Amino acid sequence: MANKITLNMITQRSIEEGVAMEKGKTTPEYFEACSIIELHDEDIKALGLVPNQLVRVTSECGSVVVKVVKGRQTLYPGLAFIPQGVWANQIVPPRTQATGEPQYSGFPVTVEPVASGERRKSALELVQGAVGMWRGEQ
Amino acid sequence: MKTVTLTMTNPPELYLEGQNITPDAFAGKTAAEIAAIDVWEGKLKSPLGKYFTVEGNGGATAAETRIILRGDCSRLKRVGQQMTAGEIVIEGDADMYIGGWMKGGKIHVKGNVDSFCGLAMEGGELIIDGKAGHHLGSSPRGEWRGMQGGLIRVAGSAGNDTATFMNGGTIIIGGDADIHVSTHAEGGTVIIKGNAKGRVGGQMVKGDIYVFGQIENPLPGFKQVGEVEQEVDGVKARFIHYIGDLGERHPVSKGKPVYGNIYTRI
Amino acid sequence: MPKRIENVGCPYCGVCCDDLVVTVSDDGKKILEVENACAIGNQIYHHATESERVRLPRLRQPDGTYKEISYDEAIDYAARVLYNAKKPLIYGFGSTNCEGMAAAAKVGEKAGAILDNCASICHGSSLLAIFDNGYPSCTLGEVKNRADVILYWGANPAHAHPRHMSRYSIFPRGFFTGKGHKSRKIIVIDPRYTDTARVADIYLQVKQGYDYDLFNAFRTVARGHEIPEEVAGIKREKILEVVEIMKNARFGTIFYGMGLCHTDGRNHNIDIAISLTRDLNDFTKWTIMAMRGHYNITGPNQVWSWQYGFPYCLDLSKRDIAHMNPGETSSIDLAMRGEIDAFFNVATDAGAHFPIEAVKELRKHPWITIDPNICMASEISDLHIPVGIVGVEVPGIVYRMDNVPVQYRKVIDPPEGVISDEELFERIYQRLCELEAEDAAKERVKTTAEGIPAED
Amino acid sequence: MSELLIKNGFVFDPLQGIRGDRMDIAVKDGRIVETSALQHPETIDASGMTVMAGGIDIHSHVVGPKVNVGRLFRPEDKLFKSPLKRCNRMEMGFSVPSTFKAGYDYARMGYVFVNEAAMPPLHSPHVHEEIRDTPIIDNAAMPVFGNNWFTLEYLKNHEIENNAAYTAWLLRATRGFAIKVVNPGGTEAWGWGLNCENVHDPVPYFEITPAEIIAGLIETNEHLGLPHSVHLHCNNLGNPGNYTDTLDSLKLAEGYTPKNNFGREQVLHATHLQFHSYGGDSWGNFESRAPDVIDYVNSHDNITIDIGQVTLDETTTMTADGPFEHHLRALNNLKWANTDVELETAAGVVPYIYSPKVKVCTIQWAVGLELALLSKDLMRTFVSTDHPNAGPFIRYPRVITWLMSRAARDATMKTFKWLERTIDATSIDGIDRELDLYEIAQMTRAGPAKALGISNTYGGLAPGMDADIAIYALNPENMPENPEEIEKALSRCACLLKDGVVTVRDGEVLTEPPKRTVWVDVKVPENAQVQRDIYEHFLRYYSVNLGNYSLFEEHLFNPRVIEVDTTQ
Repeated sequence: MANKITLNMITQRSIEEGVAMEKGKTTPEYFEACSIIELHDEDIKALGLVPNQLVRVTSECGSVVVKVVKGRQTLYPGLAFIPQGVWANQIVPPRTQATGEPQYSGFPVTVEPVASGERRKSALELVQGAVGMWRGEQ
Repeated sequence: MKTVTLTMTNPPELYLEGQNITPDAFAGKTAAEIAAIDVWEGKLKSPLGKYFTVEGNGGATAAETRIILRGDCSRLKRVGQQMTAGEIVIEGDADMYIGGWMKGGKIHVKGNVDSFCGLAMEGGELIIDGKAGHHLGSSPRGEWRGMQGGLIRVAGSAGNDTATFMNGGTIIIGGDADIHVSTHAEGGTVIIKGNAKGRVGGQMVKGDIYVFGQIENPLPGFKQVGEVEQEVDGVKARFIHYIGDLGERHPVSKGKPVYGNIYTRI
Repeated sequence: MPKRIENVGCPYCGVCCDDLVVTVSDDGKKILEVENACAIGNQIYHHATESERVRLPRLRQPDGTYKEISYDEAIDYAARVLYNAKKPLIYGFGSTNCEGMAAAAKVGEKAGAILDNCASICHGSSLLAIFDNGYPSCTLGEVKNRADVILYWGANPAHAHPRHMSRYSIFPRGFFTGKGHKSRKIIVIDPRYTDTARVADIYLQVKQGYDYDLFNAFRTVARGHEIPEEVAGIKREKILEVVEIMKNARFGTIFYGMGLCHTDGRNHNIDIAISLTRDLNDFTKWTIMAMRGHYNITGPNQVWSWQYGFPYCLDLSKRDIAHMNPGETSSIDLAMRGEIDAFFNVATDAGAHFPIEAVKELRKHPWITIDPNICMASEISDLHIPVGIVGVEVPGIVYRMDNVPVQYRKVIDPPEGVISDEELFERIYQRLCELEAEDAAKERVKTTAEGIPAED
Repeated sequence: MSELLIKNGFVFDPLQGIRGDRMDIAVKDGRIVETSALQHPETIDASGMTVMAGGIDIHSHVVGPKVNVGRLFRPEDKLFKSPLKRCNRMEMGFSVPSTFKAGYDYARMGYVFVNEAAMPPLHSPHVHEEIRDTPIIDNAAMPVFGNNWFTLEYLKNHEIENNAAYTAWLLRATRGFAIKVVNPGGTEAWGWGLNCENVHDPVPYFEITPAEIIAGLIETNEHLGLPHSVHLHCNNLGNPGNYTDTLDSLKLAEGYTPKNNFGREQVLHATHLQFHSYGGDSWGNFESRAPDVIDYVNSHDNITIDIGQVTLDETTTMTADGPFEHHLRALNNLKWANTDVELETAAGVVPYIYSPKVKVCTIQWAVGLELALLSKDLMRTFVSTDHPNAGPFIRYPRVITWLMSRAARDATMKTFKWLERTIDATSIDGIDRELDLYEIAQMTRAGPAKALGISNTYGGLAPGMDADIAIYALNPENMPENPEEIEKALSRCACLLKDGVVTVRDGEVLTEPPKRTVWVDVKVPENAQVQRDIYEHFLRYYSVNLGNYSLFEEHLFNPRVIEVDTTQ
């Protein structure tokens, strides 16, 4: 059991994200669809986690708290997935390698269980918080 | 040779486009005339003198004109674009397109440069003491006639997409190269003194690549054919010789197919 | 009597289903039922009339709250931001019609702006590859009528394009494919065993980030050369088997997605896929197609290509000549390098879909959002201007993922007073002209750059 | 009430047989009128200048999906090649200009009407969107029929009436102008990566030959009495030895006579004939067979042609001849775009460099000029570059200069690397003919207008016609010694009136009068079978619903309808 592992992260669309996004990015559906990380069983085990626990995922440019779920669309060990959306974009490296496209897929992250008391933040809190506009739940 | 010294005293808020900062544009002009030459910051066109102090007059011709750039030029693009002769020295960092479409003369950057430098170069020399960004000596978007000639020498490392669609000339990278070297190349030589990450010579038709270090992840389309001893950039060494990209078309010359070559140092 | 409207085009994904049937309430104000749409498309229609819509532009106040203002005030504000910026960026357009895009281009040209669309962070890689290597493609009906081998590579239509497989690729019975699914071989290549992979005859689990190497192996094998025992996590025998199937197809199509566009090498993954498609045409018929995301993200690529010759990342700041170079004139690079000083988010949500670092950089400057919905971008803007929803409240032409134009209808009126993207941009354009004239009258005409001379 | 009098110009109007007479042309409210009808006209002094009707381009690829592929995938066609903005909108591109540049450039050359050479029916909304954004010039667009499944099925069974009903339906659905045929059968075969290499090579599955398609469409066209004839791009384009296939195609028109109310006298327009007039059996012994082909045309007056002149530029080839573009890709290894369109057609796009250093290219150059210079009827022989295939349309003034001046031809030939071989493989060096301005007016106005069936409105200067008038700074009594001066004068007209509005002055665009979309609306008897076939095909094979296929009225820009009623 490790308290931190390094994985290769990809972020792509999921249908749950698609449906929820059209409903609205401030809805609970969007929150549940996107604030998750899918991992392979072996990696969940390596971290000593059980599904639905929260983890902190950290990349070269940021960090986010998300909930662990077992890979719905099967991953191989070492590969991790966060659905496209606000949570994924907290850690997507903006480097484009002079193509215009950020590194949405294929970047190293570390995954570790959260410290006690840490929670998943809402989409609005993350985005408004990042630009200094978060005024707390209204 | 006459020297014009530009010192960045009033740096732009955004970025400055200096395609007119060339010996060709400065030749035959006085310092005052040079200060009146156009540069662009976004949609604002201004005289060069708004950002730089200008000392010295241009020579009679481009070949007799040397330009020295001082101050923080890290937000200055397109210096030496399409220059045909003369010399430019940038005493620190510079931004994109340095030496783009260069035909002759010499540019010496004492610091680092960003992407697209030496783009579509036809001749002359581009010397960079620091490191280079992506698309070094590469071709402009959509253009299949990439670098035609000249020499690019970078002391440090280079980003990805070095020498895409290269047709001629030489690029020497003192450090490491990121992925994609000489993609689609149909000629020219790239020498990497450090390591190359991968995708070296992908879709390559013709041309030579020398890697002194390791290719971390070689492509399946290259086949080892033997060992050779060669002198490369003044260094005599033995190399393993690969040909490829075997997945790509290759012209036939005198009844034999011509391949791209990768040499890795033993 | 509720009204049934047929042949309605769906404003969700690049599949552009145009067979929706929408039932609208007697008063034409409420959408009662949507037939034929996928789960996501369904949601769009219901959301339009069920949710609380923004009906007036909202301007950020010093205390951080929004205050409603009139369209005239909002248009003046937007025009002034454009007018005063040295290099404004107008980005988005994934979810609007071509008429709106053409009007926005007029504004961009007048304002000396950068004009970019969502392809910049999506299929921009495809466009770069098309610049370098072309695009041997076809319309989706060709696939339906002829294709006997379908290859999905780095694409997951089961999630991103829910009706793609049933309308065009795997399941439909076409003219020469009367047996539907039975007449086709399905290959899926993806690092994940996706819901799409579950319907495949052959699934190759490529090692993430090694697609280029695998394509290279395919091409090498197709030309009769040896390859190593294993490439990109796939055994040689498997590669040989797939190449054999591809060479023996009557008509094949490679559909590829973000798995190629968003990873290391970006455009080169697609570039080499195009090379493979070229190669295969020496044996039989093969085509390739990008799985474009939004229903009209192909639109701005088309409109701006005929207007300027460039599909995205247009630098119009010289006003008399356009320049394009993704990596420099692309939204994320502009943001991260600090190259722009105003941001317009149009018909998309950069707040949610840009990496947060880019959002932070952009937010240092005025940020205006033009979108029907409350989204992350609207919630961090200085100004949010609501517009009608294209395909629901506003008709117009959209371009499907295969570049086929589809004529969209409106099924209900927009909320009272809410205007279309096209009208909004036309009015911003008019206001820009007025501002220019006012300054000209004061003899303070801004200098226009001379650009780069023509070389005939 | 606007009145204009163009005074003292040398007027050339082949439709009226006016050969450079010094006369005045009167304009009132957008129409040409008798000079006596004017009260207080503004005058334009055209003394010492040439006055012609606005130019008519019978075949040019300027709007639509494949043109836009050409724009999109060639950023290098814009790099350092686009002019600075002079007009209302930016002008971008060289070989494939932006819509704005195309409109302005045609206007600057004194052209007012351009017939888009190929419209894939499924993409007609795209074509019409681009037409909207092409300023000044009037546009028509020809939907392609030669590989359309409906057409193939009807003609296989020789159901001319059904084919006519379908043709009428498709013209209306796409707001199209005429029947275009590109590589009949071959483009359908390309759906399987195959081709039809001659007119007797049957189409896979459909079991109909290109010859049957061509003849059936001619019959259909005359059955309907459309303004224009069948507009044919022959099979086997661009290959050595193809002139026999071309002659086989042209012979299919024998026995057909034109039936229409539009003054059209041909039943077949063979387009870009230069690409179809080659001898030899390899690139090694490639040679001109232009004399054989034009001899045939000269002796058969139910055929018109345009030349498709090679201009020796770097350009972008684009055609619905999908297999040809695939073939070209293998010759030059450049980027290749292909778009097969379900049930209808295909298209390919490949950049190409016509270099004076390449023997094949210089022979091609000669072939086009031979066709024009050996033609005995310039009312049936038209200027084109098959823009942008053989070169961009902005080279028309250069093409005309070559036609008007042996010295200009010689100057160009001096730049050829393989001059001797070019002379050996062609008859160009033996031709001294120099065309005059009347003949040029035939080839660029009167002839194409007549062949398109629009010569009651366009292409002439008779009272009642649209006041589309081009004035060039060329004095026919004192033509410039230096041929480059001719090219200059034709590139930038001294004045263009479009619908009576002074649109261009001294080569500069002053204003953008509203342009039109010209289309042909054919009334045919109800045809239940065709209606049912259309319904079935859409239900089963198309990927777009029938209800969304026909162009919505709101996407048709400023229409001018030509009505044909076959039910009378």
